[in-house]
Amino acid sequence: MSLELIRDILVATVPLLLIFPTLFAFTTWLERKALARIQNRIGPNKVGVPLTRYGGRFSLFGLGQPMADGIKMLFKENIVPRDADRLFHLLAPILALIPAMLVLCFLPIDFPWINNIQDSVKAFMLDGAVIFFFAITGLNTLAVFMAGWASRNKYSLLGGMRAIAQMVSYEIPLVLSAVIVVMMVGSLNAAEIANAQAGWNWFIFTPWGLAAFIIFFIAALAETNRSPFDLPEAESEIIAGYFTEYSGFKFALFFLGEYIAMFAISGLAVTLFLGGGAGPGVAALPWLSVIWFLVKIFALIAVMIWLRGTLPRLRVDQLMGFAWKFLLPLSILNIFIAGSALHLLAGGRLAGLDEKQPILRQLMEGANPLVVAGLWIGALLILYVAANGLNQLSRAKVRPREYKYAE
Amino acid sequence: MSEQIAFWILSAIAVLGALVAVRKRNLIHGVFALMIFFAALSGLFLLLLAEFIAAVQILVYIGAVGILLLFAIMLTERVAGDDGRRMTSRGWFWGLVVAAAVFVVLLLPAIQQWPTPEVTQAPDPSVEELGHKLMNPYVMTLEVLALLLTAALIGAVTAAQGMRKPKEEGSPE
Amino acid sequence: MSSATAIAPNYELIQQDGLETSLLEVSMGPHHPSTHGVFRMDVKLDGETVVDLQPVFGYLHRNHEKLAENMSYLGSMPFTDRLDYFNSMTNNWAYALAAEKLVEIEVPERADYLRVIMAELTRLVNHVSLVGFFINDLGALGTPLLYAFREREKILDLFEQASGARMMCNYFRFGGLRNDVPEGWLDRARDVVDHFPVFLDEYEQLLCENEIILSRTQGVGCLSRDLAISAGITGPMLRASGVNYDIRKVDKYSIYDRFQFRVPYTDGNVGDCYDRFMVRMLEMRESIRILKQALDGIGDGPVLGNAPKVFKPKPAEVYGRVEAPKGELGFYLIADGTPKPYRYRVRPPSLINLTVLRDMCLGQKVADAVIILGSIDIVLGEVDR
Amino acid sequence: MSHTVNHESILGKFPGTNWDQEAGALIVPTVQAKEIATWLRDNDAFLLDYCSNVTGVDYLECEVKEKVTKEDGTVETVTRTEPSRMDVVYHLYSMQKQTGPLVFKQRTNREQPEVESLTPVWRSCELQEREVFDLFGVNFKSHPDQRRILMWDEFEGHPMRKDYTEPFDYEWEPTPHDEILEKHQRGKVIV
Repeated sequence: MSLELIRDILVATVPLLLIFPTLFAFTTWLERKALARIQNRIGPNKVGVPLTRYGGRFSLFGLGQPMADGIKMLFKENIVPRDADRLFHLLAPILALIPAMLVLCFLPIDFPWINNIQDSVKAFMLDGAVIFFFAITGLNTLAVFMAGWASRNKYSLLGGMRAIAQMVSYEIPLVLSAVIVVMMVGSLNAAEIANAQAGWNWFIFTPWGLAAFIIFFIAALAETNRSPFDLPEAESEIIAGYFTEYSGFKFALFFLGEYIAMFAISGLAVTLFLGGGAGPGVAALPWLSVIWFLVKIFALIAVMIWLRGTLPRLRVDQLMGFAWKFLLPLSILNIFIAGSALHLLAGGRLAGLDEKQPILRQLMEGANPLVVAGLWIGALLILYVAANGLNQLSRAKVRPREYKYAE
Repeated sequence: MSEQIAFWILSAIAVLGALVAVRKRNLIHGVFALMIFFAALSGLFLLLLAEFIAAVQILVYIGAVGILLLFAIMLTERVAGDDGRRMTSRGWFWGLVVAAAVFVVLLLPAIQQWPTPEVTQAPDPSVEELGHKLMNPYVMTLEVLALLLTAALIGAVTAAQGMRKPKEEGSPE
Repeated sequence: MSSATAIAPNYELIQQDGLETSLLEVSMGPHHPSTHGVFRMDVKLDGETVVDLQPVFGYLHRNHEKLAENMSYLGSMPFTDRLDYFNSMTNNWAYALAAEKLVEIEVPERADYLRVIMAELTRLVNHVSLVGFFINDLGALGTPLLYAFREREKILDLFEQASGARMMCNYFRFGGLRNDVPEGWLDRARDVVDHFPVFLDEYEQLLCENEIILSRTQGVGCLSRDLAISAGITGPMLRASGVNYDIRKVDKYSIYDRFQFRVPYTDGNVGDCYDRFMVRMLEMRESIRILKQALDGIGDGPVLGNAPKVFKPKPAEVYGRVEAPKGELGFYLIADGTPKPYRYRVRPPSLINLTVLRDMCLGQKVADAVIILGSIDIVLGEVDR
Repeated sequence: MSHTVNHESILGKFPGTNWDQEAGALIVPTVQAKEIATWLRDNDAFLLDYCSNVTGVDYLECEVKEKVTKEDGTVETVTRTEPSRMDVVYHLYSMQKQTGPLVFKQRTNREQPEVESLTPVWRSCELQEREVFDLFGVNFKSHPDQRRILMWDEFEGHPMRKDYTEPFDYEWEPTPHDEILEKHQRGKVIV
């Protein structure tokens, strides 16, 4: 193994290991602050710059809170239940973190230093990068189950079982909505997918892409156990689910893993639908693409936080019903729509396309605006009707309410 | 050289994982050891530049088969078996014979070509090549397989629905 | 009728043919985040489905009744605050009402008005925080609860100004109130009451049509009309099951016959968690109506009648009850001619409303059991006494 | 106030019942209690479908001084002994007719108190009768689930009885330490 390879591997991975945990700390602060504002509170506002206690405190809106939390977590007692499976209890948080960290490598973020290393080290240049992404994200399920089982706590076990059922179910709409993008680009390569959306050719600006993005985002919420799909850790029902028996740094690791998974899945959504690092000014200043990528990730995470502050939780059977009876048929229908639209746009030109170029862009360049408008209206109409119908079908029958008043 | 080192490490992990999976009486531990074995196998595929197969190995064997096993174990009465029982069972002799026979059969092609193995052109395992192969010569096979799996899925759903008793509505009387 | 009164049968395991799954016994409580205190439910689960549920009481039992039997009549007034610690005003009132029946004491008109104002403010406090807790049980991470608590604080401020305490008010006396409200209190109260509907509009707009709340609460925890009557369910829970029974209307105690207000109730078809939630929302509007009328109609005068200094009733038995926010709160007093009650009994609405918990939860999911408990509205100080 | 229930017709139909004027309560013999309760619930004249409150009352044996007016007009104080008894009191209302209450008492001795459970008639009695059993020690025949409710299962005695005395330390549990055990028996240590 050459020294160069080792250097390149380090250059590719170490910044990821530094940047994202830092962002995680910032995100916890952001989440607490945003939730507090949603709930008429102030949120963390005491901890700021250390050692400035005397002679005027710089609290900086409580930005020092994540650091204080981290230190607190480090020094807390590590409690393992007596009957717990000690090995698995220890391994679970680690296993939760590893896949989350691993999939960060598949995000095509153009860090300035990434151009100087050889291609074989860039994970997002793999031909099957998107498949790898889903494969490794799926491992998160195992960590959750491991934690739930190893704790020997009935609430944890319930949480673990819920987590498996939920993640397995929501992976399917997640993958199926990603398939649309793969169809439109003709590649599984993350970098190629991002490049195909350069400028304003984001896939969210196509009707089927928009629908797929919405499905993807909902499924991503469920994959990362965010509200309203936070059943595995439903506080009001099963205490904290698989977290129940975790304390101290193991808990912090779980927490870290969960947020990194949020970054990863948001990053994938950005890659697939939101144009990767594309944005105004990227052509002139290439390093702006990194900023744009992170800004888009944070926009998605802000939506997640917003949802968490506003929505109640679903019930477990409704959750499964939603995945299988609503999202799955809708995403399959969406694939059909995307396929027929591509065929329609191609009009027999499909064989003559350049295989090395993104399919959609080639088709769109010569497309009639009227046809495009028709596709928009048609696709959204079909999807809307289908969603409505599915909603009517899966909705529980309830009797109408009537409230009377007695004088 | 580096491939060699990686190969040996991954092989060691795979063999160890397989051994632990067989040995452990605790079913959950066994399943997780099996998953380690699968993961190492996936690494070996990567080493052979078969990245698609490596991804599918993780996706299918760990993500699906492993989870399925866990589900099955969760449904059984005793999740954790006792670890203390001895490793060998009564049929150990015949088991050994069968294992040896399988090993020999697997080695047979290599033995036949000994000592000058025939070097053939390895197929290109890239995703693109696989896609083309699946869409052109093997499209019929793929469709039939897909149909079969769909039928199996629908069958499973029907079977599961048939098991459920009609729900009792209203007040318990 | 007979079927409704029968104890819920031992729910047979929902067994699937050939596939036996073992039951999971979970002891939910007494330190569970959503059992609203130290309450415990022994739940047997088949997967996520509740197949058996036994409520377990007594973690907060301090034998309030025995304590009261060993002290003077007025001495147990502060203890009634601690029954349902959300609604100390109505607890006081129920006790004062029973004691005033023992010895005929006239309550001055101003005191009666203030009592009504306090009781209806209490109802607002209880319902608004219950709705908040209920949505919290649904998993909404406290946002509705904190909105509700913002409004509750304003009313608690009023209580503090009137009685000196925010929750344990101890404000009522036999024959009136301990003291008059301070100057300007009525204006502040009117201000709070005038602004409350604005908040209610917002709250209703946000919650009542929310898709997830609808799907989580509708058809969950249905309670039939017959069972509700037979099981002695009272308060909003009874009216959600379609019975028009409000003690303010039936008994017309105090001066409730002077006010124009309506009692919301359902048609009794469903009686689920959503109905219980909605009935409370509608009841708050009616409370505001009463409050507005009371604040307009209140006159000057004393607030404490000619209550005897030593409260020593002749031997008698009385049962006095009021419509507390949680249901019928009754006090059964037996006097034997001494300054201590011979028998002092509290009829706790929370405990009796729990009678049907098991019937409502069987066959539901474990998440439903939590919200059914939340929709019953219990306070453990009252359940265990 | 709601309308009170006319009790005359009950006394006419069931000769075993008495009307206690002072307490304003219907005293019902234990054997007939269930029958009368069912009748009160289902009879159209009463429809007492709602049993609000169930409780016990413990009366110790006591001496009652009564003023008796003799034939010649003089008033004399007579002391008589009231026997001990145990009452189980039910407050009945009608939700349909909005009437009530009718106070309904089952009277029994306090040594072996046993009354008929009315849970099969009104479901609301279930928890309250359990409470009476727990705190007063009244045995309810045919109660479906008669267990202690507020006190823990191992608790001895019935704390709401008038003659109940607190044990030295009722939360005491034997510990394996002989020394402490011994001291405790001598009343030195509250464990």
